Amino acid sequence: MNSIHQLAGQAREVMRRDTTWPFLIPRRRMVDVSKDIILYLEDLNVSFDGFRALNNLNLYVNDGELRCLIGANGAGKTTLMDVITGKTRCDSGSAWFGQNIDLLAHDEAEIAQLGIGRKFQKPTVFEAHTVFHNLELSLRCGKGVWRALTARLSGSERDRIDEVLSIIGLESSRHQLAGALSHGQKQWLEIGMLLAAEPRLLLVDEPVAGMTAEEAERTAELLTSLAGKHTVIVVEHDMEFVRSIARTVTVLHQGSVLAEGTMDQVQNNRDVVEVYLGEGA
Amino acid sequence: MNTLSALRSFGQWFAEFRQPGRGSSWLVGILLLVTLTMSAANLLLPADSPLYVSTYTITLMGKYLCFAMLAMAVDIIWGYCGILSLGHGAFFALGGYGMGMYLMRQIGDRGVYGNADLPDFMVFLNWQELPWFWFGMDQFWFAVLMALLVPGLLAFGFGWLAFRSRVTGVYLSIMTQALTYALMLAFFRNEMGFGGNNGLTDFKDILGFDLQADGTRVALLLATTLLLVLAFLSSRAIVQSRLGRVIVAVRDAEARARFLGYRTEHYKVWLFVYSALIAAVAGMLYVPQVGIINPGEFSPLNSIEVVVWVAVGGRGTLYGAIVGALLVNYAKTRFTALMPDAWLFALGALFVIVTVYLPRGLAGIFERFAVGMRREKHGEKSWRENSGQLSAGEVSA
Amino acid sequence: MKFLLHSLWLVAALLLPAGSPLAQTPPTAPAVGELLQQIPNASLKKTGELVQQLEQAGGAEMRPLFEAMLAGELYAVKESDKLVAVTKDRAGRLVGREIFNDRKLAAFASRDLKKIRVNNRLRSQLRDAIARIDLLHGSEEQQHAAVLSILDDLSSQNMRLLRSAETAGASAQVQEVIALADAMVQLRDSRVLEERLAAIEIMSGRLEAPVRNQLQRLLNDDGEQEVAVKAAAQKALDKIAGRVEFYGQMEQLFFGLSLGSVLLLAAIGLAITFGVMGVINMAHGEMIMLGAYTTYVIQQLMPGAIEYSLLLAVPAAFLVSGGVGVLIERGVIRHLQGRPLETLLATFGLSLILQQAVRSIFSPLNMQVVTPGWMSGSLVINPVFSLTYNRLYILLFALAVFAALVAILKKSSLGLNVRAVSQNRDMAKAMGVRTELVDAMTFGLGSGIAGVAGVALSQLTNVGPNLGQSYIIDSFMVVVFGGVGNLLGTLVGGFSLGVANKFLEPATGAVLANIIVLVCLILFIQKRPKGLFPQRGRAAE
Amino acid sequence: MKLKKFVAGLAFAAGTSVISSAVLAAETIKVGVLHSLSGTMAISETTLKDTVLMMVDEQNRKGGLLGKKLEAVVVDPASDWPLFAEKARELLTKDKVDVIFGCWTSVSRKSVLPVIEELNGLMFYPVQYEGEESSKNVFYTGASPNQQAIPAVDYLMSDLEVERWVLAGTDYVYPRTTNKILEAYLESKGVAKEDILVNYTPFGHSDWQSIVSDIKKFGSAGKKTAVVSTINGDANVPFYKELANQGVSSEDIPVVAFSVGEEELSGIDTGPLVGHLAAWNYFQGIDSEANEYFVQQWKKFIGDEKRVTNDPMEATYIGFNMWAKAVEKAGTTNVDAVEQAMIGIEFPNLTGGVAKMNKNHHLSKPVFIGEIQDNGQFEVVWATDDVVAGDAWSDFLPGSKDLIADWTAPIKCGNYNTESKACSGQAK
Repeated sequence: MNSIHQLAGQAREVMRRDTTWPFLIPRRRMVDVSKDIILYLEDLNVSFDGFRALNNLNLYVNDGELRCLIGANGAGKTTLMDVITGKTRCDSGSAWFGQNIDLLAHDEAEIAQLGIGRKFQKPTVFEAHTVFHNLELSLRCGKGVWRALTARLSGSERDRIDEVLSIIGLESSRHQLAGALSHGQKQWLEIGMLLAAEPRLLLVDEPVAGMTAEEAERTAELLTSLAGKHTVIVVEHDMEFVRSIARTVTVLHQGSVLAEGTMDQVQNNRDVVEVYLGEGA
Repeated sequence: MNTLSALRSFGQWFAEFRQPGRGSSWLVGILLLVTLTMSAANLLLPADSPLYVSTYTITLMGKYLCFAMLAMAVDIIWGYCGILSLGHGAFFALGGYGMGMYLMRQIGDRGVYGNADLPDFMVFLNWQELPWFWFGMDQFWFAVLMALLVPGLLAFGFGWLAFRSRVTGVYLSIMTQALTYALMLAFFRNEMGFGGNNGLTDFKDILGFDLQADGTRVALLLATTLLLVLAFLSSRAIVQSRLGRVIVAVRDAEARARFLGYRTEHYKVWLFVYSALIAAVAGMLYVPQVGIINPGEFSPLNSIEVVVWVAVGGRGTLYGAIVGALLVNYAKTRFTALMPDAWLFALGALFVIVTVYLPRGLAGIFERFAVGMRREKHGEKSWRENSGQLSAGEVSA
Repeated sequence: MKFLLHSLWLVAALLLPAGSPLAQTPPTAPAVGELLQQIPNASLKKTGELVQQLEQAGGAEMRPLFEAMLAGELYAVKESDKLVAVTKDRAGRLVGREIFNDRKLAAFASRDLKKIRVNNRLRSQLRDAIARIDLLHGSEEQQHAAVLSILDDLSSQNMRLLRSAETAGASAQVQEVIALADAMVQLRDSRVLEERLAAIEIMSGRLEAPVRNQLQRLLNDDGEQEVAVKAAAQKALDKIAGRVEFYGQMEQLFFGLSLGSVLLLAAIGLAITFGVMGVINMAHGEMIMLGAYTTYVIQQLMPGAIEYSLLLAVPAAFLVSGGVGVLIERGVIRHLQGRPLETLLATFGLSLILQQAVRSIFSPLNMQVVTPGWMSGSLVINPVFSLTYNRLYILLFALAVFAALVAILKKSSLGLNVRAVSQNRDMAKAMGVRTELVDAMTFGLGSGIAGVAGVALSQLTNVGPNLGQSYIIDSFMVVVFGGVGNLLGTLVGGFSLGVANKFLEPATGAVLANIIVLVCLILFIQKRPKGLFPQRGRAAE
Repeated sequence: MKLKKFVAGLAFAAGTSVISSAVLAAETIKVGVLHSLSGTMAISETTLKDTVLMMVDEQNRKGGLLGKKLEAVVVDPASDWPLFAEKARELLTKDKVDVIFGCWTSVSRKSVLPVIEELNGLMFYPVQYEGEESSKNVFYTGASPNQQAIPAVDYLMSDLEVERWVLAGTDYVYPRTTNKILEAYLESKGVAKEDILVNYTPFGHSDWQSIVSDIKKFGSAGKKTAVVSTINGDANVPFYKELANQGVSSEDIPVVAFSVGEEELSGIDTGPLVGHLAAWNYFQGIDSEANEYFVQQWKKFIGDEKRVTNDPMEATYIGFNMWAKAVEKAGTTNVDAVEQAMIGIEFPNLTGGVAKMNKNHHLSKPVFIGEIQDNGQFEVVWATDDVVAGDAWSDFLPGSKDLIADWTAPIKCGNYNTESKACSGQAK
């Protein structure tokens, strides 16, 4: 009798209306940033044909931070981004997104869906599509084949696109082909595409390359305004630009972190002066 | 000057034709109208009437339309997704073999040896029993299922392996070519049980209708047209949906799409399978109309020719592939009759000229005219906007 | 005429060593002349009998006659029924010579001559007769070959021949085979157990086919009661089988390497145009074809010097194919920079044009390319293992071409420029490299090497318009398998595909082996998209 | 401007097509020629097209047929098998030809067959083939296996005392069937199974090393060995080259081929081939007045002193002349009438003797075995005493041994079963 009761109790438990069955809970876990750190990179090593692109690299990024990465060519900036976004497998080390997500266990598409967006060094947009469609494709929504086939644009999505368009200042060219945009506009569009995806973490590779001073200024404004709501990591060569946006700067050298701190601290750091700013200082 | 003005008015008509949605429906209309008229003219008019359309023309048209469908299949993956398959003939031929096996079984005991259990070529080579893969092929539904399933699975398996390990571009093209070449060698083998070099032939009837009757031929032509139209409409629906936009995005910037969270390999695999299925349907329709299927259909040369039809018509436009296939094949029929030796020169030159000078094919030429027309009509707009609209057309049907 | 023969016979009789079995047959001198007279009008069967009688009557002196007959050079002058040996000279005239003394005769018109018909049966009869003559009078090599051919037929008459050859002082090599023949006779005829076992001992491990056949027959023979003999024979046969097996593997390896060398030759040009320049040259096969046709043309131009034609054809083919390659690059490929898939289509079109052009110029029929003497025949290592010269030379040739190419790319300034352009075109241009010239030269080099491959292939297969097509897919597979942009990969790829194919073939048959290799390749590429030896690093991404 | 020309060209092409089909001279008898002029089979088939054209010329010079001129309609099926069916339909429905001479490969014939039967056309097929077929609408003037393969094997067995057999062929239906028939035939002659080696290779096979080595091993077992080759066209050159290089001479292991004729030899360095054999119903080298005239006529027609004649050409020649005779006998070109008139028609062979069309639509012809000479010609070493009647159905295949073809009155069937006394299958 007892067991029957037990069984009935279990059945009732299963049928309870206020709980969701475990297998129905969406697989996609939200990133846990309870410790206020969104990115943990520890002891990363990557080598290509004997060349060590990353060498025991350790880096922690706070949630909502705007971090600048600087370093000479070959210091490992792009490789670092490749590792975070799953493009390159590292030889050893660990990379965690928040407390709970092991980035090394996911591929590019999954990592993107987890909320890490990346802007390439060379602006990459879908040139055969209009600006509007570029943003539509970037929206945070189901990315499966079937979903794409049946997808219809909802009102709120349309609003979101309009919002992003106004942020990046491309409202007037919404129906223009992305391929016909100027270089700077493409950079913005790409940033806009990242925004449309509402990522937690934004990786921005050389956002102002090839921009006029005016455009660069607008970009700086844009990136600063993003920080807080999103975490932003910027890789940039342009020191003026870095100075204008940076709160914390990390200097990479030969695949590992050389120095970290505010722009001033970094610029006065002896190691940095020696290896990186050597000639300039 | 006369031709030029004629061309202009054609361009004007074409400008309207080109508008997404409406223009494509024109194509559907023309296709249906032409085939219906031809069918009626074949069945209803007496043979000596000047408007009579001969059965020869009917089967010829049927064949062209099958090729058009195949070209469309290639265009979907090449024009829209940038996957250049040099092995689509394989899917076409597999579909054809599926139908061929059904037709072969339909012969029953009317073969030359009067053997109800085995097709003639097996009796002939002393086979004792039907190989396992022939079982069930006497049922139409099963044969059709197989004719879709086998190429579909092959495409899925191949695509899954290739796209997952990111084999792209040229490598993929060479792999597809090797695939169809391997299949060709395999089907040439008599041990395979598909009739070797002779393939499958001497079909009698389909679903109980005599294949040699005019009525059946017309029905087959109509079925081909209908399925082509269906395939066209569904393909158009796909390329105009968000799925279509993702596909084009994959073509132009695959890495970007992947970093936006799209599993690009899934998109490629499913599109590849879809395209293979259309090719298989084309093959299934082709076999009863031409009356033979043999391993020659697997030859890499055939698959490359299909790519040329698409290139000539204009890739990235569904109607372009269809028009290209029809035009090139008509030219082939004419040319090989007039001067057989010159055909290969002409075909070769066509390849070179189209790839070097007309990267967007005939569709590109017509569109240039169409834009000119529109500009005359609506006054000058900025160049950028015009070209913007023009290329936008590239991704719609 | 008669007088001449008489005197000939006299000389012959004097020269013949005493005690030879031929000399023992009564010298019916006039018979030879009569027999010769009968030849022009004899039926094939009758000719056979005549040859037999001639051998008996004329002995060693009949060798030139038999040779001429065997080579199909024996004619009769219609008017006089006189026998002459006739060959064609370089100008195609029929030049006659006396059979027995090689004296040149005037040129004949073909209507004045009647060919002495020879068929296979007669040919083998003639060969046997020549072998018998050679056994006594031939060079050491001829003797050796003659003894070997006698192993097939150990009649008492033939054994007597061997015996006399032995006494006439044969070399050690020939002695050895004679000893073998003795052993075989012992085994067959002797009733003494020890003798027979000793005979088997001698036969054990010998690779000559008659030895194996005799032992096999012995084992199958139910009349053979001696268990010890059977056991010994079985052991000997096993030993032979082991050796045959070993050489069989060696042979297969050679076949594989040879096929590999053909693949390497076909692919190596592609490794440059595809691997270094990234151009998908579908007309590559036609470059090979052009090379083969160049060989044909060269041979037509110098009919008298076929032996040297190939040496001349190699540079000529390089120039022709290379020239066409440069034209293609300047005319078409240049316009398709950075569009690899388009180069594929355009060059495919070019391949159709080239094929049809060859068809129009040379006719669709296959062309006749002659194999020079030094390329025919084979290097016999033992009775079950020989290497054909043409394959051997082509194998060496392929390696030589490969080495030359590596040297060019590594050492010459062209090679430096090529590597510079392939790594970073813009930078190379900025450094003052004339990239356009380099492109043209690279493509020309790749095509030229394909042409050189064509010269080699003309020795193996048909020279026809479809020659190139049959190699294009294989070439691409080799390059992709080896790893694009890596010459060593092409080398390894070519040879491993060749060997794999040949080792599969006995089990599966040629077609299935081909299919299996193809499918494995397709799967391999999925696993390692960059081939065996990938170019690594970020630049390759 | 370019475009304008292009469009004009298209229009022209379309226009001429209409005209060409509209130009119809009413009072001619039309002879359709269905041979590939491009593609892989063009090598062989172009010759036959020219032969038909020559025959048409000749007939017209003699005054045509039934008082009408003959007109040849040539189409190009481009070695593309489905295209054969399409072009056959074009010939019969658009051009309305009275007879078709055409096809070379079995697959092309199989492709055309349903069309010819549906439209009740008449076709002459001039190439040796595997048999196992007899259609009311087709006359087979090439050899069937019992007119080529079996006599050749008989010759090897009796004259050369061959005991071990290699049956090597290209993997398609003709070699497969021929070898099946030969295997059954050899076994009926008491040849053991282990003395027969069967081998198939793909079309255009070029690497013969292993196979020749196998043949060599097979032939070293102490018994006289011969190769019966049904290797097709292109693959022959590398095959013979490999044989010669591995030291296999025609005296050791003769090769008798059924697909190597004068035309194929013209592309080969025949030096190493001397002594190998071929079996045909005709050789260019055979001495006869008719043959001499034919060879001269051909060389003149084609304008090339070096061109050779071959067996399928003779088959075309006989087929054409028989058809002409039958038309005159029937007094019409009506297919049914001509078909009946054809049976029993006789016509002299180029090699002497008289060929006769039998009830099964196959010919009675003599068989020759020739040895290859160094000039690319054949020397006849053996010939049948009399003509051999072609069998439509082989007596050595279990499926067809009870079948006969008889297109005369009571039976009128291509596959009559003598056991069940019925016409199986497609009987109408």
